[in-house]
Amino acid sequence: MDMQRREVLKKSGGVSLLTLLAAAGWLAPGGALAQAAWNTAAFDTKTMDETMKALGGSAPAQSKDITFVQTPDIAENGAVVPIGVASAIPKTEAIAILVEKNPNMLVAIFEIPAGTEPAISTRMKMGQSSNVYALVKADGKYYVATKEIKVTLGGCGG
Amino acid sequence: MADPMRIRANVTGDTTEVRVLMSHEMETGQRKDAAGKVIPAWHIQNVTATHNGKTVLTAQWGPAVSKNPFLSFKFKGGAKGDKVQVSWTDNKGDKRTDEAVIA
Amino acid sequence: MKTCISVATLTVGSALLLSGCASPPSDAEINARATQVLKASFVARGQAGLDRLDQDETQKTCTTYAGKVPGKDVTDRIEKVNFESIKWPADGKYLGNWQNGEKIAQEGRGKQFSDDPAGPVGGNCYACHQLAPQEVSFGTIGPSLYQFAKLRGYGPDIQKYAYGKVWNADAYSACSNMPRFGHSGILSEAQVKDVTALLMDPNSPVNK
Amino acid sequence: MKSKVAVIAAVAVAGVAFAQTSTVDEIAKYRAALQDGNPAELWEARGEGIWKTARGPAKVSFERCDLGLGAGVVKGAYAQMPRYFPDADRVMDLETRLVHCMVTQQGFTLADAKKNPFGNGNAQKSDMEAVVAYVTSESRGIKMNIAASHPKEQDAYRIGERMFYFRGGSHDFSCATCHAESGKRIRLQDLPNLTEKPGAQLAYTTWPAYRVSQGELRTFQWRLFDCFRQQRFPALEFASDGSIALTMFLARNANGAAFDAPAIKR
Repeated sequence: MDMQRREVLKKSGGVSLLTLLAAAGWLAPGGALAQAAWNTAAFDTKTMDETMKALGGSAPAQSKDITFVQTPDIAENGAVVPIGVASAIPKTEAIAILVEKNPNMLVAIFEIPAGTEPAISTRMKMGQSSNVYALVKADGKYYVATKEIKVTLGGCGG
Repeated sequence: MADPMRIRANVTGDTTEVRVLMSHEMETGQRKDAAGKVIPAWHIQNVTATHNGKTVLTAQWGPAVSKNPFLSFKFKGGAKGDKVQVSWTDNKGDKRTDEAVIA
Repeated sequence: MKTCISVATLTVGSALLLSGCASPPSDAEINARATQVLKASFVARGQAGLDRLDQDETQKTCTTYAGKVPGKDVTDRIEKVNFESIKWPADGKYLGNWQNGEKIAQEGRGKQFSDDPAGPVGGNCYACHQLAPQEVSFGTIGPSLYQFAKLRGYGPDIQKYAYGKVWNADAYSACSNMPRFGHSGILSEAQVKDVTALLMDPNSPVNK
Repeated sequence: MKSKVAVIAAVAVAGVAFAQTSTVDEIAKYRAALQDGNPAELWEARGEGIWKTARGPAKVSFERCDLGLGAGVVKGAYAQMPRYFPDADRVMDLETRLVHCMVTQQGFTLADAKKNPFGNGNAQKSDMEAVVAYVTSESRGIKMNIAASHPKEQDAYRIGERMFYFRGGSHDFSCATCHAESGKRIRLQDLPNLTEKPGAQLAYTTWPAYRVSQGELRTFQWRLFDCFRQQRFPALEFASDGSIALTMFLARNANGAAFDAPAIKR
């Protein structure tokens, strides 16, 4: 179809992506560019403390200004769990989603530049019913909100 | 090569809503195949969205983002006819960039 | 007549036009063709061979009624044949272990062509019935069995009925939607006893 | 004494019923949240590309394929299928018709045309599923209108109906076991009553669907195939006469409802 256009986009996309990531804020502390692009340590953590350490932050404060949007209490299927997080905390720089009982806690980190609303929606996998954390970095400080999501069985079981 | 993304960008007032669907396995690295061998992790790691060349969102994803990922967010300042570009790279180095015109 | 007109507008051959005007096939003809078409439309896979499409008398009779209730003479005959075929436990004990019974009630696998023939085979009771109140994910094709024995009594007659019903549901209710778990070799005698215990044991969560 | 027990029992049952209602409500919210952003669109886009691409040994695109409304006409075609095709003197559903075009126009062998009906991840993408996603998406919002005026269409409907009630396999299951009564469910899955219009309409008009449990787009042929798997039957052959007859029965029962797929389901 449009192979050529795709190739061009692919190349140009690759270059701009790296440049952009180099400029991005929430990177592994002191990491080189290759590591900085994806925070390997943070995605390997099993506890909140480990995650905060990998992100270079301190223990987050509970916040009522973080809300879960379009996030059901029960997921019919753990393979696709809708999750939306919105922050009303001024100067929100980043939003991260963590699932306590997943093999690795950290699901995703979103960096919010000025001009972008501090609200994102995506879908995630959950191995079992668990607490889900919405972690927000705002003006250099960390805040968190918690929600329990149940994962049910479905169908004929086979 | 990965299939194109589906990007929808719609402006209401001064806010542009971007909704993206990506075609990707998002293999966790936790599953085993029929022979009992672990299927290696294969997932998107980085996502970047730009509007007229300015970054409006970046993300780092682990393998717990669902297969064929969905992402939606809003930014201020888009106008009808402007371009929104979204790029991703995965842990195997595969990458893809697509764009949409704000409607 | 309508048939003739619509066929004619399609401007197909006259041979077809003639066949189109002939009276539609009788129910018996359609039944015979349906069975033929069905058998030609499946292929054996895994543990599910084409013999799965060979109906026994009960299956054949119940198919004929196509969801309608057969007359009493027919249901009596089906129930009699199935009741007489029940293999009662040699040791006279109907109850096994309710904890095992709960596992069998939860297990949905078994006998599908996608299932490992050496893997677990369950009763999948929760697919259709409410049992232990702790399990909120239950179906409603069958009646709720919550407090099964608490409501009916724990005596030997009810035990025997529960065992027989799990073994061969058609013995009590012709053309039941419920599989004949013992009769068809889905569950072993020991498994049927375990499921019966889940229904009948005073300590089972079903009777709490 | 007896009445006291009954009251306690009633309270216990009411408690369970309440837990059920809130579970059902929450699952309804879950399903609603999925509607915004259906990955089926990825299949539709790929299918449109395939539809317009010259392919097969004959290097011919599907744009010459007649789905019943004229060569290359996609809009609304699915809402009138299955239907009788004079050129093949057969009743065909969409998949069977696509196979027919692949063989007669694109030069594929029948075996090649039927080779990969249901995809499995990136390693085994199915062009068939993608094209079906595209074609069906072009009937979205259009009312189901299966004429069944041709005698072969009428026969197919009646044969499909018989198959619907056919009991067999290790578990004595038929389609009717789960789909002939209203208001029933398996576990927490609501079961459509396919013998009545509302149930048949709701079910038929929402296939194909992106199945979140599999991360795949699944077609109506797949829906039938997988129902029979769970019925403990052998494997339903893709685009077989039986599959077409059953589709005819179910599609016609859905007449009058606006088609609303590809959808997204658990």
